[in-house]
Amino acid sequence: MALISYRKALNDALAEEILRDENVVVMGEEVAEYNGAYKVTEGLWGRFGSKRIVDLPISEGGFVGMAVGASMLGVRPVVELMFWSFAYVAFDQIINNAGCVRYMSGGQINCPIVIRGPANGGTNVGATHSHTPENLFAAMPGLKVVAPATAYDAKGLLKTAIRDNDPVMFMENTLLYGEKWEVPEDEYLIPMGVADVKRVGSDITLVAHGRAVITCLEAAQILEAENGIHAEVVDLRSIRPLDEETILASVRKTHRAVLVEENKPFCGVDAQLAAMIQEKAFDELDAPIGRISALDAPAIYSPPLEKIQLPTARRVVQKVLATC
Amino acid sequence: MALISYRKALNDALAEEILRDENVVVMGEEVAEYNGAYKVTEGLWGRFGSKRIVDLPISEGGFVGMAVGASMLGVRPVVELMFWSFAYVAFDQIINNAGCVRYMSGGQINCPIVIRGPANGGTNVGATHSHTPENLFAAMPGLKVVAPATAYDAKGLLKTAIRDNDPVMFMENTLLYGEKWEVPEDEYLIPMGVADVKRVGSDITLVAHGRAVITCLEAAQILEAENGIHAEVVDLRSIRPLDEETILASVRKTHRAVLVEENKPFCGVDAQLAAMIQEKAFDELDAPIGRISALDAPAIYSPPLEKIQLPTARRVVQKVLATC
Amino acid sequence: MYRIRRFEQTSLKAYNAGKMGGFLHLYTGQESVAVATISLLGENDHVVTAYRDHGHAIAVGMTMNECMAELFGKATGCSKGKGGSMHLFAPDKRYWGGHGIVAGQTPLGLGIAYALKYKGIPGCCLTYLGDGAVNQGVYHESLNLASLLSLPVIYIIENNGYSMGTSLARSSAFKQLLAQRAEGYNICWDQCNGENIYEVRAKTQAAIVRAREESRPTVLEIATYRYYGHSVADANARKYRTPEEIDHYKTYHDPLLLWQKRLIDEGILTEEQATAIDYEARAEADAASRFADESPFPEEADIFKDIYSELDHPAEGENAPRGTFFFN
Amino acid sequence: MYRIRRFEQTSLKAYNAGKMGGFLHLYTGQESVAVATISLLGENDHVVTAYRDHGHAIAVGMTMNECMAELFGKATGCSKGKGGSMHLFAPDKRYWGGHGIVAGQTPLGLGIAYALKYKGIPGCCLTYLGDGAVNQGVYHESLNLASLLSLPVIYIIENNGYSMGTSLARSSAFKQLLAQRAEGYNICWDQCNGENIYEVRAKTQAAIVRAREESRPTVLEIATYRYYGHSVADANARKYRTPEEIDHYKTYHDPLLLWQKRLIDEGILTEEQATAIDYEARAEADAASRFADESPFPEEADIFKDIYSELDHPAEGENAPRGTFFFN
Ligand SMILES: Cc1ncc(C[n+]2csc(CCOP(=O)(O)OP(=O)(O)O)c2C)c(N)n1
Ligand SMILES: Cc1ncc(C[n+]2csc(CCOP(=O)(O)OP(=O)(O)O)c2C)c(N)n1
Ligand SMILES: [Mg+2]
Ligand SMILES: [Mg+2]
Repeated sequence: MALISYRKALNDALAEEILRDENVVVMGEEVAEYNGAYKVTEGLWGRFGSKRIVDLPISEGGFVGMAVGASMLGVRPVVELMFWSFAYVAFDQIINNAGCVRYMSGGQINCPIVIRGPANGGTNVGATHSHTPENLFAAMPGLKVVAPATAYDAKGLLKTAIRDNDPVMFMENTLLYGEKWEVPEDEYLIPMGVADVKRVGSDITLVAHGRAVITCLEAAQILEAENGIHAEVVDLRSIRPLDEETILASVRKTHRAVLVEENKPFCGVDAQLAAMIQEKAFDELDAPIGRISALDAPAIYSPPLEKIQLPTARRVVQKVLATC
Repeated sequence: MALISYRKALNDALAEEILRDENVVVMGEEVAEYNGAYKVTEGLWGRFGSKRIVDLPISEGGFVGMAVGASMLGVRPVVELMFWSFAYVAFDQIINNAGCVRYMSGGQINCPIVIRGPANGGTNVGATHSHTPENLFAAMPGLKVVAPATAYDAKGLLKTAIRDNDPVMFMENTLLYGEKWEVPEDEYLIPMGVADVKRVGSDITLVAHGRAVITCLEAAQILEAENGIHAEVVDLRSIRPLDEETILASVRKTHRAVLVEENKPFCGVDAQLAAMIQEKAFDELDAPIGRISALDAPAIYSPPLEKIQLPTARRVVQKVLATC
Repeated sequence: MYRIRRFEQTSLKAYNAGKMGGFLHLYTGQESVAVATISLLGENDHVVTAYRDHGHAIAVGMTMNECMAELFGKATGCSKGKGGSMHLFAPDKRYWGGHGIVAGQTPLGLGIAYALKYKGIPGCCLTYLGDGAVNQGVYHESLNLASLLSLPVIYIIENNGYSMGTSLARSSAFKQLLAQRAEGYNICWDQCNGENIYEVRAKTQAAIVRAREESRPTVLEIATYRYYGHSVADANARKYRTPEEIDHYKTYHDPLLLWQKRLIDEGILTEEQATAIDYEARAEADAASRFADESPFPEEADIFKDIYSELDHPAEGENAPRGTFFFN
Repeated sequence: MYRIRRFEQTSLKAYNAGKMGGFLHLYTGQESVAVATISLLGENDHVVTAYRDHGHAIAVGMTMNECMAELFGKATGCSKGKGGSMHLFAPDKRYWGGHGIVAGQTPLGLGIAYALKYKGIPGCCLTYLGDGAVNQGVYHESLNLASLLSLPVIYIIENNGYSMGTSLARSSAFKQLLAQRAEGYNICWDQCNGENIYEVRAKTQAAIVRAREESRPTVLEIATYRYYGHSVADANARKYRTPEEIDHYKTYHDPLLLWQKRLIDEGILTEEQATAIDYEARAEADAASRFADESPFPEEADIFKDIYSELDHPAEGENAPRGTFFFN
């Protein structure tokens, strides 16, 4: 299998779906002529032209709403947000229009829109540009939320998201764009709502999504090498729908869990997971479920400090040691 | 003590703070000449005039941002949102400007703004108008979130919020506006970050905020009368800052907890509480922490159905019985 | 127009009898706007509006039964009782709602126009908003996008002089007209009075032609008036305006009576026919009220339906049709 | 202007040497706008801008040291290393940032103007935004509010022809000028070319007088040009515009050289003085770079400071002063 970057995997997924379905249209700021702020859409405008790859002005509320409206008629817009942080100026359109129109119409209206872009800290761009809002959107019934950790998952999940009939919030990570993974040549899809055990282990369950999965894999290696602890790493891949069963199966095996996310802790995704696990696997737990999140402050700019603010493999290791 | 409605308590708090501090200004849609969509500001315009009570057009993003800007210089705006649901068009201004400016300026800038209004379902106004976003804002370090359950708390907390130097999201409930409680004549303040044990009990801890506290008190009565179970009811009052100690002290006594909120469950406030309790009082728990939230769908319009969608005392009772 | 008026009068009665909850934003006094504009639409034209949506719903051809049942929160309502008064939908009639957030529908109308252009369909989307809604940012973003992308959207500002209790002058800064802001985006705009149905139709038709033939947007401001309060709950209806003002409109500017008189004067309609139309509308509304009353509420399990497409259609496999779309 | 230019050249060098992270949006080419407008401000006038904020920061009187240290993420930075390049602040100099979200600062400027009017202070707030920012809804909401409430805010559109890689024509629909949209809100507007400092000052002064004396807003569009890419990371700088276009500007329209020449022509400045100013600016920038380099990073514990006022001042009781406010 070829080694493909996360960025290229996304790019391939877009190209394949554009070719497959004439209703798929990619839109956003700088996605066409400029080839994308982070080059995820590189080459697509040259290949598919201005009908399928559309540059838009800095009006996220307006164009997300426009895409929602177009999707109601069956166009399948894939809207790039240059940063997920900018979703906040489009928040009402996402929550109330994309998220509620199916329900409020009694199921008469579909809204097959994908909103995608990077949602991460760690690039020293300050608090306004470093939001990780997976918990905010996953809190809304009607929306789906996906956060792939590898190129393989990114491609398979993006293709599924584009074919899905409901609004999917697709959260990428600029720190992963350049990383490479094995990706098959042949077409494949990855369903939403199916977590992936990225590493099998017996002593403790680490649950994560997005780049935190990579941090967990690193921590697992350290734990194995330094402490002889065999950690299992469960990658959620999609946050809503959530694959509770895979998480619970792992916890039933290891009886311990540490949850890791790059978001802030308060009402984060891992708060939900901890609540769920303790409710559904209470008697299986031999220790409190631990959590490692970003340190609970707005994202700091200072580069060395921001590194510390985000979860590190060392912090995960320490938490595991305290839990085991 | 006089019996005062929740609405009147808020109104009194506003009037007292307007008199006390010349920098306090109340603003929002229909707050002045119309006396407020829900009459919380009734009479204030007549009493204090157009400088202190300001009507604004339907531009929540613009005027919340304006209030944030004014607050940076030391004006203390109390901004009414007709519904907290409308915060979504002002989301960026709240999160990035109110929530981050102190941090990003290294503590140089204060933002003493209060944003208040009703945040509740149960009034048959459909999904777009029934959002309960306490979890979304409490997720943001830099913001504070308050949700009083009684007239007494509403008054004391609103006065504190207005005097606070940080942005406070103050969430009321239209279903409580007309309800009455005893409120002292003399001035009093209630600090944020101090939960209130609204009912003492020994068998189980019920934790709630806002109107769910009333539901819990009702459930506690039923439990006592029908099942001989003595439930303790802890009212958070403020969600951020959160009084973890009072919750934990209660759980250490009862060894069981059911968390109740009117918000949707996924990444709700009670997800955070459950995660926190199991982590900090793991060995104290004799049963999984139970949760009762709104049924996880957009708010349904149909009046009898919406009643079922929100937590009812009966549902709380059943959960307690399953937990005890 | 009689159908809209009688539908709303009946719904108001039902509201006061406790048959429904929440809000009820009556369109009474503004009927001519929806009727005159929507009467021009063809099979490729679409409609989207705000929460004051009963008039448009009836005008696009929705039945009183499905609308009234929705107001009652019944399973037989157009949205199965899930949307309520502010959120009526009939995509089969190219009616895309009914939206509760002020101006939230303005980019949706743009998107519908986008879809039409994308598919090469020569249609348009009439997108209604109030005089208070023009101050929401998303409307301005939509204007820029509409002009920049050259989309066949027609924004119709129903200027009834008030947003809740706030008069036009207290909510908007402008020179002569709200529609004039369109100039800043290089969009054609016009204005007319809702009580002159011929004029409304002529100016709407010009916008429709511009949309269909040139794929260019228009902003059309239509002066109108609402008789009731902002919503039914709005006891203040007569506080921010005088009873005289309301009576003056009812007496001299009622669009229904003016149009009836005009048609009779022109010999197109007889008094008897008018009475018959009114009578039928009343009967239809009464029947709808009974229908709604007798219909069942949704079941508790229905709360969890209509959230996600795939959960509603669990049988459909990977290659199954992806729900129903307008284009299919 | 030399100080701004040299500051940025030095910061670019430091960026390329890996001394800072994230973005670096250089103002080079636009210096005359900040300098000409801010030079008119008095002690009651305020400034707020977007992420391209170094020029305004230096113009209001911030030291190169505190700015450079902020770019380096050091504890000695104006924001203690917490804000970074896009988020410089100096409230003591009435400089309220430095804001990363496009147009997010536009209602803040309005609010500052609101506060001035509320306190009866005859000042104004210069609020800068880019040509791409005019398409954000919150700016339009701000225009309406500014006019309706009659606030002394001055919006300065720094039209450098591009928003990232998108030219003006591809981002905005308008007739002649972006500022013209102000008309729809009954706001005075004007335009000028940034390279003519006398003109910029005259038109800004008119707006300032309007603000201070009539408490009315203004929108002023100033034509300008940026030499570098949108941000330093922007390798595409020369893709969406030709090298000739950039060279043409640098050669014929450089605001610094034009102003220097004009002052020399007018006999106000000598060549030697100009050289000395430049030399001093370079030396100051170099020193700032060294200062920043030698300064310590914040401590880990600092991450948790500056979030909440009360946590930063735990000793203060109920009756303690409530932090420092501008009015106190
Ligand atoms: C974003 C938002 N803010 C406030 C409201 C509350 N609200 C509903 S309708 C309305 C007045 C709108 O007036 P206008 O646009 O003139 O329409 P009209 O009611 O006259 O038809 C207000 C303030 C809302 N629904 N959404
Ligand atoms: C809401 C939002 N959307 C997008 C961005 C990304 N972004 C930053 S600057 C910029 C271009 C702005 O151009 P303009 O307003 O002309 O200012 P200039 O960079 O030319 O100074 C974009 C798209 C952002 N910061 N905020
Ligand atoms: Mg109106
Ligand atoms: Mg620009």
